Amino acid sequence: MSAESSESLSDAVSRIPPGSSVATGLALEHAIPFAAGHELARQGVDDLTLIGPISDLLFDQLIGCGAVSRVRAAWVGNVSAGTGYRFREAVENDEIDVENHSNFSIALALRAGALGVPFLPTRSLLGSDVFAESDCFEAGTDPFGGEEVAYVPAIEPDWAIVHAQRASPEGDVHLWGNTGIVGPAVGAAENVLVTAEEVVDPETIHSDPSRTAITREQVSAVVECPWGAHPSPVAGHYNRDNEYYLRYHGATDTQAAFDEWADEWVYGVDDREEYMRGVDADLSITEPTVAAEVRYGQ
Amino acid sequence: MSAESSESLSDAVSRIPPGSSVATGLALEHAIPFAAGHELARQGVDDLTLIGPISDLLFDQLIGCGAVSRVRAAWVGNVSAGTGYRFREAVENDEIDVENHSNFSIALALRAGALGVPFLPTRSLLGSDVFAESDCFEAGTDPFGGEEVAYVPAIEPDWAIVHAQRASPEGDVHLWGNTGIVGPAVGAAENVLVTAEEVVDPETIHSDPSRTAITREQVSAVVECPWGAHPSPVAGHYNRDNEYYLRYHGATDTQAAFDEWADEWVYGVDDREEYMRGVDADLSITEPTVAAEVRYGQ
Amino acid sequence: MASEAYAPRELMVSAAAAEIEDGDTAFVGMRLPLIAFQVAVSTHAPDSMAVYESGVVRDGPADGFIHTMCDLPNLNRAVSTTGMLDIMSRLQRGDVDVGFLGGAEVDRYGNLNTTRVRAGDREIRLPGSGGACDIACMAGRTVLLMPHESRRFVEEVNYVTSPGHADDGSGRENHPAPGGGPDALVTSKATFGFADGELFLRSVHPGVDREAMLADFPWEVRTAPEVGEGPVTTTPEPTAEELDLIRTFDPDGFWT
Amino acid sequence: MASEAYAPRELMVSAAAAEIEDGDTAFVGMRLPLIAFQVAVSTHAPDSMAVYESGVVRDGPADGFIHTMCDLPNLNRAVSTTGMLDIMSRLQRGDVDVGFLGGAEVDRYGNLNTTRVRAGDREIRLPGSGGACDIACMAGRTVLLMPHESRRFVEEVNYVTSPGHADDGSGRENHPAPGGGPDALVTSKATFGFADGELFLRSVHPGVDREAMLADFPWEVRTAPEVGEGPVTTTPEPTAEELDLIRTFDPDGFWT
Repeated sequence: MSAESSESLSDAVSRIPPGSSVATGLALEHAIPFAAGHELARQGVDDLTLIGPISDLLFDQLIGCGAVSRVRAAWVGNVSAGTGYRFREAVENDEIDVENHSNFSIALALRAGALGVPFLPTRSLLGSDVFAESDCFEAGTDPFGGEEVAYVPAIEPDWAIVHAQRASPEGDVHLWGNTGIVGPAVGAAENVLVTAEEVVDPETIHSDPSRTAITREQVSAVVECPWGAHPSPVAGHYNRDNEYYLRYHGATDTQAAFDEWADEWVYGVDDREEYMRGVDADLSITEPTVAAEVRYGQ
Repeated sequence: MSAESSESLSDAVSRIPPGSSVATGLALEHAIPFAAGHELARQGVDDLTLIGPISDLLFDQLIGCGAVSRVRAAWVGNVSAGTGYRFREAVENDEIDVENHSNFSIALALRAGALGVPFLPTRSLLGSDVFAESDCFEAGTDPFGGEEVAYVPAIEPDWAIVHAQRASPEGDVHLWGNTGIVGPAVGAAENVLVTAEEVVDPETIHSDPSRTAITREQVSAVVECPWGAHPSPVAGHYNRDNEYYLRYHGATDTQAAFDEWADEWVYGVDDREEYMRGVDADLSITEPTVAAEVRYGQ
Repeated sequence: MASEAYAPRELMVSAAAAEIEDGDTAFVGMRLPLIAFQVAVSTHAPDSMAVYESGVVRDGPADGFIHTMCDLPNLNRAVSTTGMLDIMSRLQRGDVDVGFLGGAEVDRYGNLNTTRVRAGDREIRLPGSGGACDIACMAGRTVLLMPHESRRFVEEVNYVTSPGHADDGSGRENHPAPGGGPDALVTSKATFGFADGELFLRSVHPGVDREAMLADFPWEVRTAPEVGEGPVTTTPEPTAEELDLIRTFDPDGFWT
Repeated sequence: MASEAYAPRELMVSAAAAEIEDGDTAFVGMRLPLIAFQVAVSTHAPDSMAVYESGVVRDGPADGFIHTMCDLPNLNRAVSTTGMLDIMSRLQRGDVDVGFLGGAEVDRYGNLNTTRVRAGDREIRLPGSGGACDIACMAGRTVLLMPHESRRFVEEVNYVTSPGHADDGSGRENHPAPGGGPDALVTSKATFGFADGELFLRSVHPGVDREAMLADFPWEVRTAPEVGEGPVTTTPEPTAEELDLIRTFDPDGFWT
């Protein structure tokens, strides 16, 4: 099966209206949907609320592109180099609103949404300014043992954007390697856009149902998008392009410098294929590990 | 790697003292650890509290063997035939205490234990006698939207017993097919006994880390136990022995009849190998499905 | 095209299958619904999906008879085999359209009891809720299935395992549970709907004496015309295609 | 056996690795701890495990340099690659023995700030908590790692991203967080312990002027003998084996 039964990335992204809340970068430094993110910027979709645990670069880029008005996250920067300058400057200039989370609180907020409950309790947060300086959380008391807990309210994003190894045209998705908070976010989101290294025959998905992490009724769009997570790594497909992160850090410390960077890497390319022509790192997998055989049957 | 580095089922089960709370039958009708359950009965471990969602036969058998003083579950019987006579008679004669749950409430109770929080909220239960007639749950109010919710307190079993397809001697476990509430129960339990169709080289587990459902630090004992879930099915290994369930139903409507059944199938055999010599159904998998290849690597 | 000869439970399966609409996500449990989903997805509801509390998600029939939702033919070539919390999450967040429930007792509001019943002085313990309470509380709508026996229809159930509608005619307005509650009752003699939270007769199975059937209820059962839902009809017989399918999915007639 | 020549951050990695005991489950985050766990599991703590908030669980070093916990060498042949809730569940239920934390600012109780700092009139936004707040609240003990710079040691942190000990000397007795709190601080000049919830000097790195180093703190730092924890020692230099390992795991000295 080819991607012909699925829509183009540009068509899929055009369904995300300005003002949407979008959860992405959910597998942390792994499989970040950069291709979809850049397409959002190219289409000028703005006033976005970005939701995620840590964002390794993508949130910084979207902020630099002027697409973002609010961030609900635990960490925004560049994992190779620390600071994300576009995020930092936007916060310091009061251009975006930030709701500070911990990784666990954003995970629990999305898990509450996925679970269909208004909140979840946690023993984290208490004693921190993440809790004390926020009007997001509430303190509560365990009705059984009297223990103090923090309540984290549900977050239900309008969209979750996820990059995966393979998906059927219907939207059933296999993904492997670490998944961060992909599961909670997909469950909580109203719509899900999946970009996949490969769109495969449904039989491939059906051959291993325990590998299925997302099922079709949660998915609004599936797009085949090889290299769709570059410069982040995708298990089984390509390594992380570490140098790219370092170059980005060195090239984006002012808005003018960022604009130049974006003109080359975002606005200056039509699609992912053209983008990848600009990448010359060898990220290929030279030591493949094949998963031990698993059988089902009857 | 063979099972020689793991202990025998009899040694492993001997570590479960009378009076323990034991969660098992966690994958519902799939991969029920009957071998471990029968060994509990043979060793005369009694005063057990059994914890599970539904129990397809195993709880009924352990009750018939006099091993049980309390059940915390949503359903106890025989999925092929309905009633479990030993459970029914024991309740009617007030010989065991039952805490009635729904599947979701037992799942949430164990998930709370696994998550390390004293309770979890749910929108289920309210309006039912599962809630109203129980002193297990509490009513609560969502502090964000004012919605009425039910609070389910954590359950932390002394032991969880799980049957899986393959495990390393260290206790890292691959399992596939439906898993019911295996994950929450393993997370919540103080100790975990894993019986596996195969004990495999650690490299097999490491070849597919996204398949790993249980990791070693949660596991107290790993035992290789082929056919350890018969008469329940195990994905990739054997089908369900439906006739066995029907024969059990017909043969255990009185305690005397049950005792005769147990003399043959539990007390009359030394171990699983001898037990399986009494089974003549062909449960083999004649139409295997091989999972599509997955690669990791670097 | 109706078939000449069919078993009463084959008609129940056909009637239950008819309650699954195309595109539905159906929460499927034990016994007859195992067959009914497979019939529905093979006929009028090809885009329906089944979720099972064990963690299974399917988009088509199993290629072999299944006693339980965990039989290997139900796992083999499933869309997903995951865990219960994944399935219950879909239910609690409102993504399950229809759920099936059985019961030893039902009252006029659709409250169901599968926990314990009285037989004279004796109280008989039944297996319990399983996921029924959760489905009852949270599915978009529920379809109740039970043999038509007068002892099952009661003014008040002995134990509310699975809550139905509020008893003040408010439907679920004042009911804490988020789901839509009972939408249909299919017995071995008739089908019923719910209006204002209370049962009404929708159709009578072919060959069943309506008055005798209604006499099995300890209350005056309302009828479709009384609640403005058109005439009481005759339940359609299973079609030849449906019977073929039922006998493929349950070749020895174990459930039917 | 100590090596002749090593970088200050190589000694920090060695000192951080020493804080992992054999059998520990260690919560490993960004930067130096990525290398420190690999050194520990390759030397004195072969039965330690690392958990990463991305969902990775490892029992040995990666077979290649890792910039981040999600680099493919860290996923390849891992014990488990799952999700964050699985890892955070272990943390919250008390199954993580030790966690590593960095910080832009630290106070005497081990409160850490990685959210925003003041530089004169300007407030500088930092990346934020990530999982640090959770580790600080819930790990059995935490080890803090930071460059030794006077601006990082403050009487009161500008924002408590990661809570330390209570400021009334009660350790964590009156603190709502369930973890054990800070147990050590490793800087590029010295190592510190915590007694009664407050920092004390444990060892000084070779060649560092103790008095000048202590002058970087705006308060009088207690020393090991003052809190009954033996003498202030000299931090052991990394062994030749450790240096070999560090240079294998970080061949270009990117982190070290």
